[in-house]
Amino acid sequence: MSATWRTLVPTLIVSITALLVLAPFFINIPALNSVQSILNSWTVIISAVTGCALGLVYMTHAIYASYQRNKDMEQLVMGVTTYVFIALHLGLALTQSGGVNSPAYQWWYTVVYQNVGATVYAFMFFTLASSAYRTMILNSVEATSLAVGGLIYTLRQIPLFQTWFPWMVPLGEWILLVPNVGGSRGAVIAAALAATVYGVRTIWGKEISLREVS
Amino acid sequence: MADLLMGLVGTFFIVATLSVLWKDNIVFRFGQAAVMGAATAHYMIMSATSIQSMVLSQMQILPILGLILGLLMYTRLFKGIAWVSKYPSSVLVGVGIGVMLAGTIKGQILQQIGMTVGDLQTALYTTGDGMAILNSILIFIGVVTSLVYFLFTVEHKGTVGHIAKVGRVFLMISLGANFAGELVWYQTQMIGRLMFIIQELLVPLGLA
Amino acid sequence: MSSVIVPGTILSALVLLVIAAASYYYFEKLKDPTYQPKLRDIPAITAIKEGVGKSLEENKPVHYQMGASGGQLYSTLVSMTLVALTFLRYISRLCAEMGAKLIVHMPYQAESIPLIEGTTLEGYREAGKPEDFKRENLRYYGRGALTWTQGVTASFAQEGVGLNLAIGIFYSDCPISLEMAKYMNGLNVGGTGRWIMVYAFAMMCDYVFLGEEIYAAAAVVSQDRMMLVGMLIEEVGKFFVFLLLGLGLLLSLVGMDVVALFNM
Amino acid sequence: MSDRPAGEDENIIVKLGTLPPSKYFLVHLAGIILMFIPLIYPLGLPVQTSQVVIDYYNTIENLPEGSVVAVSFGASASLLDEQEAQFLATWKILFSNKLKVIFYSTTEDANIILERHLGTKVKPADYGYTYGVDYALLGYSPLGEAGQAAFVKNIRSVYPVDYYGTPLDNIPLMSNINTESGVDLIIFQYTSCTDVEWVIRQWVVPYNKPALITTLGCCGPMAAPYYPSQIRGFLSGSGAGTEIEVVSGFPGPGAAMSDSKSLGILPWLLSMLFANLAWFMRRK
Repeated sequence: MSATWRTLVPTLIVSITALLVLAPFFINIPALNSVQSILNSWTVIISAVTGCALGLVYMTHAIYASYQRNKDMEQLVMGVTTYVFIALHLGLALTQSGGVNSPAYQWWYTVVYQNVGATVYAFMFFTLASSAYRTMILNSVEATSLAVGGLIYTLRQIPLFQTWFPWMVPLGEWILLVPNVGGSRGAVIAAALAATVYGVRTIWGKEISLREVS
Repeated sequence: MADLLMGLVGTFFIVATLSVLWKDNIVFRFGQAAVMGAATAHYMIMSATSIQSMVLSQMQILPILGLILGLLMYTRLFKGIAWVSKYPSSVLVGVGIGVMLAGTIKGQILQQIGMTVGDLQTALYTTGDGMAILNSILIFIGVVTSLVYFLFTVEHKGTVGHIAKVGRVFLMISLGANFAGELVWYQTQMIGRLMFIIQELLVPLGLA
Repeated sequence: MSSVIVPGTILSALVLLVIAAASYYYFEKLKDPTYQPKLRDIPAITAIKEGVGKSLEENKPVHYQMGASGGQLYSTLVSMTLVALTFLRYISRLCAEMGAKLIVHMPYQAESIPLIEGTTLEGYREAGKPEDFKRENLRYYGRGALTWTQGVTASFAQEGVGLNLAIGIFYSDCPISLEMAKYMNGLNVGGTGRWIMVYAFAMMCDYVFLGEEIYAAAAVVSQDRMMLVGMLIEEVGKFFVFLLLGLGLLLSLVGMDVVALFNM
Repeated sequence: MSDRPAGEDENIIVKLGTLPPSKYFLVHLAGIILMFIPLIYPLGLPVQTSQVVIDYYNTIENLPEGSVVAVSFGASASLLDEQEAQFLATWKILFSNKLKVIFYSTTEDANIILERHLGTKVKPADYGYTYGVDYALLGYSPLGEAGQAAFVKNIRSVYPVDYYGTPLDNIPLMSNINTESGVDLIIFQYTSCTDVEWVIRQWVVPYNKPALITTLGCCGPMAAPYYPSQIRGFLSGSGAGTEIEVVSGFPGPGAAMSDSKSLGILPWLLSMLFANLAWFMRRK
């Protein structure tokens, strides 16, 4: 009984749901379209319900455990800071007229989230640059291909090099539109085949990654 | 004043984030804690708003069933009934598998093959340009050889090994192009942040 | 009839049929207990064990990440989430067996948390040490790739990195965490099926799974014959693609509209 | 890899080519300074344009006056630095060609950006545009690929009212438009590289609709396989943003970034040169 409810029923749910969502792609029956749209809307609702608090629970676990391991002032301040910012944003959304569209909420959201967001991407310029410094060495055919493809297409995008070496623009475009297309198409087809096999196996009820999840 | 404050606080968070380039430090940690709080709260608010508009404002049976499935996710937190959370998870995975199969086969397998041979055909019969023909032949070779690289049941030795090696070269050039696209994008982001500091902080302070 | 069947889906149905038929053939073949499918070597797999050993020697944790947005359950990328879960089960079993501390950096999709926790616990159970599982080692950083990146980076800096195993759905945010692990002298092993980001793994990882290799590697680490025959089924698909490419080439040379043909 | 640090007896080139991370920080610092200088003192370096950008421009230019263009706007606030030049130049070209424009936002941030920019940087009124007659803002709806599929078949199913809450039937521009057939060109502005497949699958393959895309620099390689047969032209990254400003003759933020980009990359390129020289020297 237990195995039925814990294993068989969830496996059946996956298979049936997948077939119901897949079927309208091949067969034009209005009822199937309606079922598909209900299932689609459920996914949005389920993820919204979990988004309300489940993440917060796990975050709290980690913060609390971290403080327990290392009971110093800095840990405490950092933990409290997170909750202060949660309270600040929740408070603004609930009390200000317009909620998340209110100027006060937008101000904080822009200052904190947008700035840090953009800076994290900016930060990546440095991480990629240092990584390329370590790895883009012309010491093998593969590494040379990577370095040549990377350098030419980088220079193609930099105005100074477009001026100094005008041929860099068509060469960069060629890299993008010929060898890149050849390689990436092969990779995309291969990954798509793998995904399809995973899909078929899951519908068949044979997928191991979902089996017996405690 | 509000603009200057935005410039000051914004610059603080930019510097806090970048400071880890030097080493892990308390300013970076503070910035991280603040952003984690802001992002978690925003997620919670947007999720609650979705529930309000999709379920609570209508109070119809089907959305309510969705809500119940969502609540079952929380059984994960209770030892004895944690397995119940497999039910809503199964609905999500099932929908995902259906959506994936529907989109993948045509868009990422068949049309890619169609374009590979179609470009060659166009080059041969419509354009007739030698360079275009050579390019489309190169693309064809790239697709075939890179697919050979992804064969897992055949050892990469002898002829297969040579073909796979050519495929790997195509794949590496493609990775190089991807790297370059990202590198210049990230550089633009850095320039954008410098522009923010100039416009929102240095200009109001009369320093630029 | 034509109104019931959606136009432009016949060839897709054929591909699906070929994969389904190959699946049936190999699933039947698995009924023979002596049948053992074989795949070519993937060096990055052995590196995972080596990385756990290194973590133990250095007394640093093993980090597992499936991408900031790696918990996609109802998108076209769900197969990569499943691959990441297979690796999660493997690495948690390995860590439990060898006694290493495992930190799992969970993606921001909260709906994937139950599956992640269940899979991790399953790994510990398979190793016979469910009591070693600690929920506090499942880290959640709120919505968005950026907070996730910061959270992972901070964890690397503060707790150290022995092995950083990164498998799943990765977007443009992943170079930071990979580079930070490298900076902290961690062993980087990883890969993603998203081709656009594979370059970051190729450049920053000590051992990389190139694109589709993550699927093959998942089959190997699972030690499950069902997963291994999955790769054989995939190979059938690849040979079918070669056939279509050859056929398409022939038909294009005789002047048929091949683009329309492949949209059939 | 030349990650073994240089010994005392090794020459300066090897030392510069094998800097440890703690010292490589100086290369980053030099990059930041060189990026900063042209923002204060612009150099005005010329910019070359590529065919893919010219094709993008010509596709819009060749539309007859009064044609309807749908703009699927999926921008992200934190990625705006990369795409702002593309957005602004595209909208200016659309408005100056007297085309009817339907904007619909597909991400949470997009609508905030759209409203802010149309209110400050590219004001439709400056081109003689009237809201509801010449252009419309449909607001935000979390459209994934399924949502795009719904949009092409029934716009009102995903956007029953516009951004200001007016039913679409009461908006003159929208009164006779409810499917893709009312749209002459789709411009797809997005940030997630694989989204290019959405416009291909939902607009181009089934309806053969002319399509243009604008995206991040890193997404160019993913968009390239679809050009020119399925996508008529595309802008990837701020570089293409600068190019479209040059092609169209509408200056914008791309020009300011251009010089900064040229100088800021130099320290990294030099370090790459030294890294390779160091490797070859050590091999000898």
